[in-house]
Amino acid sequence: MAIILEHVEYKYSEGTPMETDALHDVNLEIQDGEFIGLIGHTGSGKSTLIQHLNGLMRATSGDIRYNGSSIYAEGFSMKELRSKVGLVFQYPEHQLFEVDVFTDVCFGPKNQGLSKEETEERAKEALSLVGIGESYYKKSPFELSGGEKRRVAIAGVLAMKPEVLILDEPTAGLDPKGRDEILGQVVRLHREQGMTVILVSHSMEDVAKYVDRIMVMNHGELVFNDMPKAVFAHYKELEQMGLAAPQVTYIAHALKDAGFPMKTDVITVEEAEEAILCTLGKEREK
Amino acid sequence: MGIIKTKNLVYNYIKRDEEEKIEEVSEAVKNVSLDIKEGEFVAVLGHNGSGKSTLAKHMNALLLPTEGTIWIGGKDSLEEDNLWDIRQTAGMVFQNPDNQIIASVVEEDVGFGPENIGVPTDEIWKRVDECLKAVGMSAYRTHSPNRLSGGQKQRVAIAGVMAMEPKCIVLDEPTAMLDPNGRREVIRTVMELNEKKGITVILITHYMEEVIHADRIIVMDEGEIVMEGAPEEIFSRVEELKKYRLDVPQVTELAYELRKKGVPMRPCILTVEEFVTEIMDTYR
Amino acid sequence: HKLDPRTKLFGTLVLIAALFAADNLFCYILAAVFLFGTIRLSRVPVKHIVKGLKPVIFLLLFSVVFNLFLTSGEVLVQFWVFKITREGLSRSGMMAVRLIFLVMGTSLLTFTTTPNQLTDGLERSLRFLKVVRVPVHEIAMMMSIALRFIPILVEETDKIMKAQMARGADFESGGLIKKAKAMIPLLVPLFISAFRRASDLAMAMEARCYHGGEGRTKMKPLRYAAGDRAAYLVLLGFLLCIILLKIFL
Amino acid sequence: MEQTVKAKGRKSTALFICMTALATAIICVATMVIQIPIPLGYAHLGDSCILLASVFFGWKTGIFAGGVGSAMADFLTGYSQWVLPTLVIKSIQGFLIAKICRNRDGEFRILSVRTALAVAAGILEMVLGYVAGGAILSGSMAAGIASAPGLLLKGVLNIAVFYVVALTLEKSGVKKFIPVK
Repeated sequence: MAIILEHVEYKYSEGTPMETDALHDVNLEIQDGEFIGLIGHTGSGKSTLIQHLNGLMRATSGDIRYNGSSIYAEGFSMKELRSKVGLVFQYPEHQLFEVDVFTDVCFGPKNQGLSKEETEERAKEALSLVGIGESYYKKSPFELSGGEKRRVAIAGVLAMKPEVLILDEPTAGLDPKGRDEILGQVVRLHREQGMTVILVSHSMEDVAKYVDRIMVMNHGELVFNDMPKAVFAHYKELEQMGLAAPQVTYIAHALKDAGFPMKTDVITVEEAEEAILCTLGKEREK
Repeated sequence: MGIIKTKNLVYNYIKRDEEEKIEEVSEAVKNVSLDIKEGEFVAVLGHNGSGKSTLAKHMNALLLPTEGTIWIGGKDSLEEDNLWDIRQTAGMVFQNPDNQIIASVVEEDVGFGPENIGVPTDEIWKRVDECLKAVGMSAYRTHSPNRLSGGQKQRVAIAGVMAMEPKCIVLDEPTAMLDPNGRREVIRTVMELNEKKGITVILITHYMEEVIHADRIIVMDEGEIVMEGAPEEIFSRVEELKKYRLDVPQVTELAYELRKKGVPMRPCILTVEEFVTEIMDTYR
Repeated sequence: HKLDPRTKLFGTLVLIAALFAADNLFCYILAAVFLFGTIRLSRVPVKHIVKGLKPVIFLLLFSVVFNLFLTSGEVLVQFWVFKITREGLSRSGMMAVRLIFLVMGTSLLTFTTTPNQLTDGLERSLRFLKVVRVPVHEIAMMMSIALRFIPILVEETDKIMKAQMARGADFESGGLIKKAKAMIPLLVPLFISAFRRASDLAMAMEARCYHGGEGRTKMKPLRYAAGDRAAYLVLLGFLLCIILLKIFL
Repeated sequence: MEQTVKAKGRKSTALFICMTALATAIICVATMVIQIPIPLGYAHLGDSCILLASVFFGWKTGIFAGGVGSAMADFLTGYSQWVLPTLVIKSIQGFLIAKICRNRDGEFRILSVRTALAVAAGILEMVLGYVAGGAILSGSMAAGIASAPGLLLKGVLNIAVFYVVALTLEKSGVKKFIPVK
């Protein structure tokens, strides 16, 4: 089961002289249980792309298939799609609106038409997944700290039990502690619940650390779609797109250029450490 | 006395319920004493709620100390007459670029500060020209701020503060809402102002890579200053930084880990170049 | 086009006044000459101004039809219960022309003046109200801040709507109460965000030494140029003519 | 919002200006872009936002934000001939609502007779105002009256929206954040 995009195009203000390509011939496949990173500089079309995945934006041409059926086919329920493909927007805490945390999280499942008991069950489960304890349930969402608000907002989407979770820069504006907490919870969701996750991020270090596959958007086109190591090997091209590779990748290249024999496809601190120790170890043996 | 000096500064944040009764008193800043010299580039680190923002707002007299004293340009912020002098001495840039630009045209926004302090019209134009040039935004002077990127908006905000000709500029997480390119633009601009114009800079941030060029780093936790020193010194204490839930640049972490494994390295490596030299020394 | 916003504002007011005062053909001819003259001078394409008429077509038709059929007087044509009278014809014609001119005049102002210039113009023109303790400076300040935040809030509205739709919200269907309730997830976040923005912005303004209108200087002070003086003369002449025509005809 | 500036004994004109300006912008945006299909066309939510702003922020904000916000919406969407009538109608509306809903100590509750009266008066004034405005602009009373049913329906929807939103805002303790009394 998967999401498949075929020749998806999206044009703003089609038919007017202002016409601009926001997405250009995007083809991709997302398999169940994958952890995907989506990167691209601001305005590269990545936000537009993720809004297509749950039907909030409609492609001007091309097709999107969810679990085999076209989402643009007649009779396809967009509402159901939106509950299957959960989308957490940037700064999701700005959408909190209810009088207390618990009711806010109930909003999604309630819209799905679930019974009261089931709704509350879901909300409790979702809140525990993001590590919000019962003592918070009756608090006003506006009294929480930034990181807590963000977690409540994410729980609001999780409560709909999506099969695919898309997060648009979930760590933007948070401090390192908040960043680690959120990312840790997302990783847990992926590992323990087997949820398909698409993580939009500006932090190459985070992407390198967690994801199985990276998709790179530039000017509305999907330019890379590969394993992290393979994508970061193109670090010079990435730079031209206003992106970069993790710092350790640069270290590896700089070392190699200076005459230190080591592999350059390292993308995390651990890998780099291992590679350097390996070379140094060999040296000592000689 | 430096440009900013605090002595035993305490700020209690009072939370009131609907009937204005005191519900809770929390100490946001506890007994902070520091002295910042003119022309210095000081970075303040600490996670959310560590009191760094509260401290920053004291530097502009947006908040007044509950106990203790803060002098800005030698002026005590508790004396009401000093208010406008203080705000002219220490300008302030905030986190959200949208919520601090007042006018609908870039140049008018830069002129807003000077208008407030009664600078004559010709002089305002001169300052606006200069400041927009200093932050590299002259080409956008007649644009609407809504069309700019986050980094550009922050640079306009910086120009708006510069136009008041402050001696010191306090930036409260100016890059938190920006993408990596925007962050670089803003930090480069700030560093230039510090180097070329000798403006004292106090930069509050979560991003470690932004502070490696600072003259001094202050780490705050629970309202107190817990670490203070040059970047080399601070970043050599990786364990301690992690205790305060702060990260270090990958290169520093890598060097730290290698050192733990017995690779001879200097304790404080902040850039890729330094790292390469160190490793090559060992290797040869 | 390059006139001081105050002149344009005053001009529009004069036109509106003239149109409501006008009650005979000559007045209208004069107004037409004045209006088209200004349009020519402003170099705004007539096409754009005509487009501005679109939203009022319904009102226009309505008033024409009503006046046409329901004014009593000398019957010209009769058709079942409908009759068209001479008075009805002239009245509906006048109404139509008045409405069209009104819209054209005001849209001319829209096309040649940015809301900000208008705000500046208003602030200066209304300065005399300070005497009766109307806070003119604050009003102008509020207007320009509001104008700056309108596009931001439009974007934000769109974003909140989409985010709630992603959580299954439905803004379109259902009865009155359901529709009203559906607005909670949109309006509450919008207001909360406005509170946050307002308090941030106030802080940023105070940090930049904002302390009301006292002792402020202006980066772009408004100055009347020769063109403005000429425009005022024309306006006065126009007004005088209308009054004379009204009295003597 | 975590920390509002409350310097000792200094009342913040900047904060009042910004709050009112933002309320103005919200009213303008709600009038221009938030549209709900109802029988007899579309309803915008400008009026419910005027109700909210006037009730929560008081009469000064009510007059300014109500009048100017709505007038700006007319100006920006090309209904320039309505700018002046709107300015007058909506300013009075904001003033009426804010003044009626508060008791002598300047306090208000959403679920109270006062507020209900204020809301009804505000909407009634709006309907009458626009009927008169339409009559003057088009020069016929009939044209004005013909617009009344649509206006009334919009009014009712806006009242409903006002109540549900205001109650939620009141319960989330928003009053605490309002600096303007």
